Amino acid sequence: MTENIKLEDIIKEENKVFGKTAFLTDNPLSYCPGCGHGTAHRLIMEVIDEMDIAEDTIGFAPVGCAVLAYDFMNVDMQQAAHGRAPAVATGFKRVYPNKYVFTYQGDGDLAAIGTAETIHACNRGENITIIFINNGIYGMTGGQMAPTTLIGMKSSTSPYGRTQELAGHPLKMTEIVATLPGTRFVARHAVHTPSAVRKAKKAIRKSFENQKDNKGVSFIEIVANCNSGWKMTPVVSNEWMVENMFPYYPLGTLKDE
Amino acid sequence: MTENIKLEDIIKEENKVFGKTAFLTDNPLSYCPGCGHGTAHRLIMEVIDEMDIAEDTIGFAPVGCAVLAYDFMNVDMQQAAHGRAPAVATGFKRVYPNKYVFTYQGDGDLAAIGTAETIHACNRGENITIIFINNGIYGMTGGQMAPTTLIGMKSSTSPYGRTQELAGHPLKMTEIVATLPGTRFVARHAVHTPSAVRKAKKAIRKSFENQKDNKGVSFIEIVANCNSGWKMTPVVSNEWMVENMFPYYPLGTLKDE
Amino acid sequence: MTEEIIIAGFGGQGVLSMGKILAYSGIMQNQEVSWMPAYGPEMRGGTANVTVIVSDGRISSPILTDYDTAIILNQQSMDKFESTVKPGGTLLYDPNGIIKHPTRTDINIYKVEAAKEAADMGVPRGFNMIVLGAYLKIKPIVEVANVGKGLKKSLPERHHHTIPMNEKAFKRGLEIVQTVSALV
Amino acid sequence: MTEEIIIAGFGGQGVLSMGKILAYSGIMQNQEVSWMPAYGPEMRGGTANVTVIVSDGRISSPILTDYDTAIILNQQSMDKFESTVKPGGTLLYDPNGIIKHPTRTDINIYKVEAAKEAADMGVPRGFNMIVLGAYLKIKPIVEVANVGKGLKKSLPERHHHTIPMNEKAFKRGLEIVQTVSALV
Amino acid sequence: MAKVKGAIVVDIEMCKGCVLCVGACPFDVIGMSKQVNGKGYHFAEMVKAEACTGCTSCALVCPDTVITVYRLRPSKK
Amino acid sequence: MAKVKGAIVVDIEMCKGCVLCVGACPFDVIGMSKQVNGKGYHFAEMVKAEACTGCTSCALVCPDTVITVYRLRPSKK
Amino acid sequence: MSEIKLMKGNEAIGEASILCGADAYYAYPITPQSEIVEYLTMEQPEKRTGMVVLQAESEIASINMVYGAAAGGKKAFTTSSSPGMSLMQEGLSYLAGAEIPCVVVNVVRGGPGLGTIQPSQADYFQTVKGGGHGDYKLITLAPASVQEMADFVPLAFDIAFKYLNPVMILTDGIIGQMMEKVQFPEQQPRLTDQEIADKYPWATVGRKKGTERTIVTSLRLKPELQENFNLKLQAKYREVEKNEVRYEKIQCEDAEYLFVAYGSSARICQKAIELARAEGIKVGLFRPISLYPYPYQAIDDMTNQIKGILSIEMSAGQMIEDVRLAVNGKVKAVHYGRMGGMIATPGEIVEVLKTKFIGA
Amino acid sequence: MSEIKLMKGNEAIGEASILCGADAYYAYPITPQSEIVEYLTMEQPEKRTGMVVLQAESEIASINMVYGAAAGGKKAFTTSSSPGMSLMQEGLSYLAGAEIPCVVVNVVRGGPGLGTIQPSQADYFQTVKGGGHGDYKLITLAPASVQEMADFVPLAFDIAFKYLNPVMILTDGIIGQMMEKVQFPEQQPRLTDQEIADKYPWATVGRKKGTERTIVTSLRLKPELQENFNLKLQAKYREVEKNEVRYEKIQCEDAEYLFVAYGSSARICQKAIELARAEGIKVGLFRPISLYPYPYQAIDDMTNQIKGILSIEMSAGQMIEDVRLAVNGKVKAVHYGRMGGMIATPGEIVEVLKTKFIGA
Ligand SMILES: Cc1ncc(C[n+]2csc(CCOP(=O)(O)OP(=O)(O)O)c2C)c(N)n1
Ligand SMILES: Cc1ncc(C[n+]2csc(CCOP(=O)(O)OP(=O)(O)O)c2C)c(N)n1
Ligand code: SF4
Ligand code: SF4
Ligand code: SF4
Ligand code: SF4
Ligand code: SF4
Ligand code: SF4
Ligand SMILES: [Mg+2]
Ligand SMILES: [Mg+2]
Repeated sequence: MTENIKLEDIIKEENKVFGKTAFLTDNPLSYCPGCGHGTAHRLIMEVIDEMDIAEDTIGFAPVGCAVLAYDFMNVDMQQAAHGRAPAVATGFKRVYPNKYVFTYQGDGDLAAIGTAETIHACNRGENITIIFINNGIYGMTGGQMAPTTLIGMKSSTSPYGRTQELAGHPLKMTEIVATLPGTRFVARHAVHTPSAVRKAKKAIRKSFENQKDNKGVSFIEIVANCNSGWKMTPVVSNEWMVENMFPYYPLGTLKDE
Repeated sequence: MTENIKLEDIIKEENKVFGKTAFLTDNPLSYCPGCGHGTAHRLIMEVIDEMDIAEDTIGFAPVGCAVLAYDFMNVDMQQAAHGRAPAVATGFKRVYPNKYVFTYQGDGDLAAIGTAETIHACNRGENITIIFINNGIYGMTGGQMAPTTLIGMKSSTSPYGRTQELAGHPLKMTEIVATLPGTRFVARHAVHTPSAVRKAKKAIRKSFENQKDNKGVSFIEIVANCNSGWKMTPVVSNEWMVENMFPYYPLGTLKDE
Repeated sequence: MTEEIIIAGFGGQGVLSMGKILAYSGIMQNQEVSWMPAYGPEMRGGTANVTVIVSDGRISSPILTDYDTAIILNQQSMDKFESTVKPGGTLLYDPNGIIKHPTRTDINIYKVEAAKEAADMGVPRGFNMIVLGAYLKIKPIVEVANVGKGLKKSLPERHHHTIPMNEKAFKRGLEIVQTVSALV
Repeated sequence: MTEEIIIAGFGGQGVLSMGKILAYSGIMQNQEVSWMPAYGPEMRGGTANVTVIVSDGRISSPILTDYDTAIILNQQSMDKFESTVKPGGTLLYDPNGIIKHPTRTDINIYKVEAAKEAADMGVPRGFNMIVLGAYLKIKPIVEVANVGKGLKKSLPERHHHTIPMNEKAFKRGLEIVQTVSALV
Repeated sequence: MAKVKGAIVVDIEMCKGCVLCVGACPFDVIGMSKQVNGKGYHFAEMVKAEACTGCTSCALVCPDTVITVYRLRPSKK
Repeated sequence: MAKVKGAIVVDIEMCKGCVLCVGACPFDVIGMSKQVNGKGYHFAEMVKAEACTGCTSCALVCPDTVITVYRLRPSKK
Repeated sequence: MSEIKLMKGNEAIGEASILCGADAYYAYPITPQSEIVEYLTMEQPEKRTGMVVLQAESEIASINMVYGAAAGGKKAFTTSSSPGMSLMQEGLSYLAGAEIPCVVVNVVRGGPGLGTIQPSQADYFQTVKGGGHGDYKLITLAPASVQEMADFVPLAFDIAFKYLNPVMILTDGIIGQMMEKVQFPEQQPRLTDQEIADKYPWATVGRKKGTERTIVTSLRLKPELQENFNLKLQAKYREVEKNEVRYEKIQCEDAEYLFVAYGSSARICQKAIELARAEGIKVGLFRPISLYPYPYQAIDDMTNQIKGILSIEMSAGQMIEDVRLAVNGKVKAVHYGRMGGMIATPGEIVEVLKTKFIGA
Repeated sequence: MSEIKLMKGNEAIGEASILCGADAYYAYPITPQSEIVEYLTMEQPEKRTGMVVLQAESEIASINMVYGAAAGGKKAFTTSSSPGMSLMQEGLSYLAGAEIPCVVVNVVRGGPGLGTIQPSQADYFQTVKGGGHGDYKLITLAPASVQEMADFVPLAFDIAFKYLNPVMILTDGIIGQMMEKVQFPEQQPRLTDQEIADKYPWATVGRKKGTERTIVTSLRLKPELQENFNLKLQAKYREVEKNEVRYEKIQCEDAEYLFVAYGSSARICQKAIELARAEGIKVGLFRPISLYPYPYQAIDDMTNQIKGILSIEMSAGQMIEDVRLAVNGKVKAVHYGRMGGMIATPGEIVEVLKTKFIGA
């Protein structure tokens, strides 16, 4: 049955079923090999592309490994102070209610220093999308413990493993914001398998659709590996993530109103 | 049946069934007539008195009408920056694990600027008592809207009533911290009636007992009037509180582990 | 002409708004004015005072340590401000609640039973206008007509219905002020 | 004696720890030392370099713009640092991955096939010790015995089992360094 | 058993006249004085002293802790 | 219906050799090259090109978006 | 010009912001500036001009909300008082580092720490030297009357947008709480989104097809880039120093002595001049209006004429350093100040002048 | 003294803190100071001495945790880098206002804003003039070697407890990241709770029966009280200025020109002196070690001897103002600096010296 089709016959523009969206720039991503940030970036940009809203979309990325997101996302962007993206985005969205606004925040950023700004933006019901990349660690600064670091997990500031006695339990910001009336769509996803990627993208799409409908905060956590911080290969880190992160941070939709 | 007992016969030291605890100083309270802060102060001091732990108790009060708590509470106290009492108390308790520590915070303090410090102290499970006086307003600064101000409620910065569109729904910090594993006892009380006062006191007592047992955070919200800020008489303000605050902030124990 | 006045009493007596009406009245006749309250958390239920300056020229400091006139509405304020009246200056007070009456002999002293009068007239909120009337009787630094205009300006629209009451009280003040001891 | 050295290569080649061992070796013979890395987020997987100074006297600036010796371990570093060797100074490099070989004629140039040798010896982690051996062969600024001591000091206890391997690699470096072009 | 008799003493100068004790008393013992104290507040006073049981309800709600409560449990006759 | 045929093109210089695509491919099409690119990474390449269905799984998980996928649905014969 | 109003300085700031077409105000309550938030919620500017007023959850949120709106080209501002201003220092450094124009008002109270709510001028150093980290400057205006409180709001926005830098209005509880006559200009329209997009290429308003995206950032990881940026910033500050020096001289023509004072202290000094001149002492007032850029040259220019300078501040002596830098040893410059909410009286000031310069 | 170690400056701070008997360290990660947190978690000081190490949720939490522990009489400290330090300004003002002794380390990076992680000295103004609000001072030490990083930790604690004031160690990424030889003193025991209670009456350790309660506060609502407190603070600062001035003079005996530089810039200047003297230029180095109190007098004392001062900083020119205030016009004082993580080379510095003073 095997037909002898040559590669050249397949690799033709008209046969292209997947290529890079024009809303990712040509700059090579600054992330470590296998880091989840890259895929998360792509999904947001694909959604913006597909919804054709790039002209009206502004992104807000605070510090963290994704501080240079503006080098890769081909839309207008503001770099925000550590933890303050929800406030910065609020300030913007209130004067530009018809623009699409998303923040892109790490767990150190959103769940530590930015706790107040996150909760209050969610509580006010700002009509924005919050993308929350939870890799359980401070990636950019060299793998320090984050509020999200799992019990027993080693990091450069919990070299013998996080203990509940010293640092408490890992904080589930997503569960918290889901309790607030200001959030309308709250979900936790991952980007480690093709099907996870598809689901994550759907959620991101929904979050932008929600903005159109003035629905308040859409909050999407993406559990991702920080293989450098975890000191594992990308493949192993994803396995570790499935085994250890997902039980504590279960994937799924927490709220959809 | 009425015996002719003279007042002088009754008013004797040996017949005293209620008097001011020695752990309230003689300074007249700086609060407005009828303000809930006074009763809350007393209950804490009575518990400390009854448990005989004054020598080992340190209080932490940030700004708010109770910024002068140290003028009234006859124990060692630290005045903390706005919103930061949970961090200040953490810093202290970690180096004095055997002392009793309580913070005394208003809703503007705990639920606005201090959101991050509150959530993280609760999440780490600091072995402390947090007393949270929720009067739905910034009392000290002249009655501005707080995150806890009810929808429709007027304040000096919501002169036409708080709207959900502008400011979101009132934030229930107590419900949030109850979801964190670091809190062991979370309750909401009031001090407007004798029976409410008794219950509130029991909860406060329990919170200090918990510290003895190294049980993590005990968090007690006390819904109170700010009659000045609400622009009502004390009596009316308590009625208004029962009718309007309690339905949204229901009294009771949220968590006791 | 420059008149430097301190008005001092309890919070709730209308001290601040009396100062404001006076200042607005000055504006109505093209004078320079300043109004500087003491502020603080003690304001609530505590004391209140305001420094008002009305002048034909540019006003320098809005804060003063001595005054042409002190209008004193409770004992605490008497204790604090009697001594701050410039020699030859004026002290006007409401004797209600005053235990230690002023004793200075180098100033002009007047009194106005404003609290009592306000109660008698059944307009407790007219208290401060009675005092203002008394003051302007002694020191007509602004014309009566301009007080009416000033009053209207200083009140928000929704309170304009109180104007007649206030004007009545003001007129009463003009009438009932009494000299306690005037220099020459 | 003052020797100012830059060691430059990829992150992961052991550039920083090589500098540390060298500095510790200096300490073992009572010299002053400084070790100053270039730091930054690009460190991760990117380039790494460290300035090491070993001196008999007080060390002034730990940061330099030209060096007595440059030890160069990849092309990027060659591009950046060849020109920074002082005239009469020394450049030591591993030719592995080098496309543009050094061309200066006013300096002494040596090479050491450390990457290849480490692979051949089956001790990829011994790479940097081979380079260090090569360097100290050319410039014996610290005694071999002190390198052993320095190595031990610079390694945390739990890595002491690697000392024999490292010493073997170091000795190999002493042997295999080659002169490319030496002045006089 | 004889009826329990009580009495309260209000620290008049410290009372702020908030009236909360009045509502808290189950036996309408307390009223506000016509007079004012040094701070200008109408203070609380017993207006039906004979009804006081010394139950402490008033004292429990007094924000300024200015009420002291006494209770006499007459010995059984 | 004829089998769907696919192919991928890896932007070799941009590939970081993370190996995630290898595991994502349901048909074991991808392997890592012995060679390294300019950045020193072993890059991904098709090692069983004939098995590729153009399902895009590999591209979906590639964090650097360096895989382009093509699919040919041969016309029914 | 509108009719004459009697208003508090704080209220005048609120009204002036609406009238000058400000787009957004984000702030957090603190005494003695809360009247600004209160005025702006009471006035419902959202109905008058569409201006947004939002009470933030903290001062940190306020300043970062300002960042977001202002980086979108909108006229945004915030206000606070000393402790709140300390919390904004990171945000201010970011605003300067990202070259975002905005206005910030500090109604100073006595410090350090929680201190007192009474007026003070002890945040001078924080404002004009370094509050936040790094080499940046806040262009700083110090109003001395309610009218200037009103006037400096549009002025501050103009300067901010001209130089793409945050502008501070540094005032205190006296000017904030006092009422004086004030007149406002006509209502200025707010810019439309389209006007902003056309006028401000640096603003993030959405990337139009076929154009480059706009990035607002203060990050320059490579030191070469960071230094280039710093040099650009410094060049801008030299421009500011050339163009934006503002001051007022009062009774300086014949002055043999000089008070240097800004804001409310300058008002008190005017009274002190009255007293001193009544005694025959020829003293004038030099009032810096812009605190950064500081009028160094203008003060230096007076050194020939005068015998001494008395710098009056409600602080332990902060601006005096700039006065000394201005005169560079040419005349004696002495500080006199009260602290913690206490205010020097005019008489007291004259006494000090006499002891320090004349009596001795 | 222990054996000689080779350590990073950041690590030396960590080790020194354990050895000097510090009780608590609260901090938040930021480059280029994260090694301190990392060293202290790796070293498990809780096992060595019982010292507490806790990573806080933010810099604001860190400094306030320090407040809590230090107000209990414990030796507490925190560390950060520029943006984090800006966030601590309110806390620092509170600490000074409540007279709480503690140590704070700023490993400065390039700003403003997020800037760069490369070394800088552009937080000088923030540190020694006013970062936070109100009239207060941070006693500031500027180490120029890893040994000084180690030595200044116990010194800073001693000074802090002597004056009941926060003490800042102002350093930068160069000193923080470099390794040098360092020797540590013997382990000092931590004070027991009882010793603290006996030694520090101001500490909140629980009110003993029959004694007055202890209150730690920076609030003084009444302006009279606040001013009295301010006067007391200022008197304390005059004491500090008398006792705690520290500096080093290098090759100054015959110097005709003077470099003034602190910290890592002073190291680079030493190299520049080597170069300059090789060319016959007699230049020396004046290195302020205490930045507050600044060695004004010691610099002034040199004005007879020298022809000019070149102040070298990794900034746009901040310390130069203090140099000018010191010399008060007596000699020309010129700033030269690089910014944003760029570092002046010794050769470059000599060139500037020649152009500004000798060539011309
Ligand atoms: C005020 C402030 N504090 C600290 C830092 C240092 N810092 C930069 S990124 C970061 C956290 C990064 O962690 P996360 O948000 O989880 O992002 P990730 O790198 O893991 O994606 C920190 C602490 C900073 N830039 N600013
Ligand atoms: C950093 C800072 N911001 C603002 C303030 C002003 N302030 C003092 S108390 C307070 C809030 C008081 O409200 P709450 O905490 O609810 O206490 P309450 O007075 O209602 O009991 C505010 C905003 C301050 N002191 N510090
Ligand atoms: S450090 Fe972690 S989060 Fe950052 S790029 Fe690398 S893998 Fe990703
Ligand atoms: S303002 Fe409100 S909270 Fe404050 S004392 Fe008065 S009633 Fe109590
Ligand atoms: S003790 Fe009980 S009965 Fe007596 S006055 Fe108080 S509330 Fe009433
Ligand atoms: S409750 Fe207390 S303060 Fe209030 S009226 Fe009664 S006695 Fe007075
Ligand atoms: S497109 Fe599908 S079949 Fe082809 S290589 Fe990728 S994952 Fe494998
Ligand atoms: S997933 Fe992408 S980057 Fe990773 S190996 Fe495959 S092609 Fe290369
Ligand atoms: Mg992370
Ligand atoms: Mg409140």
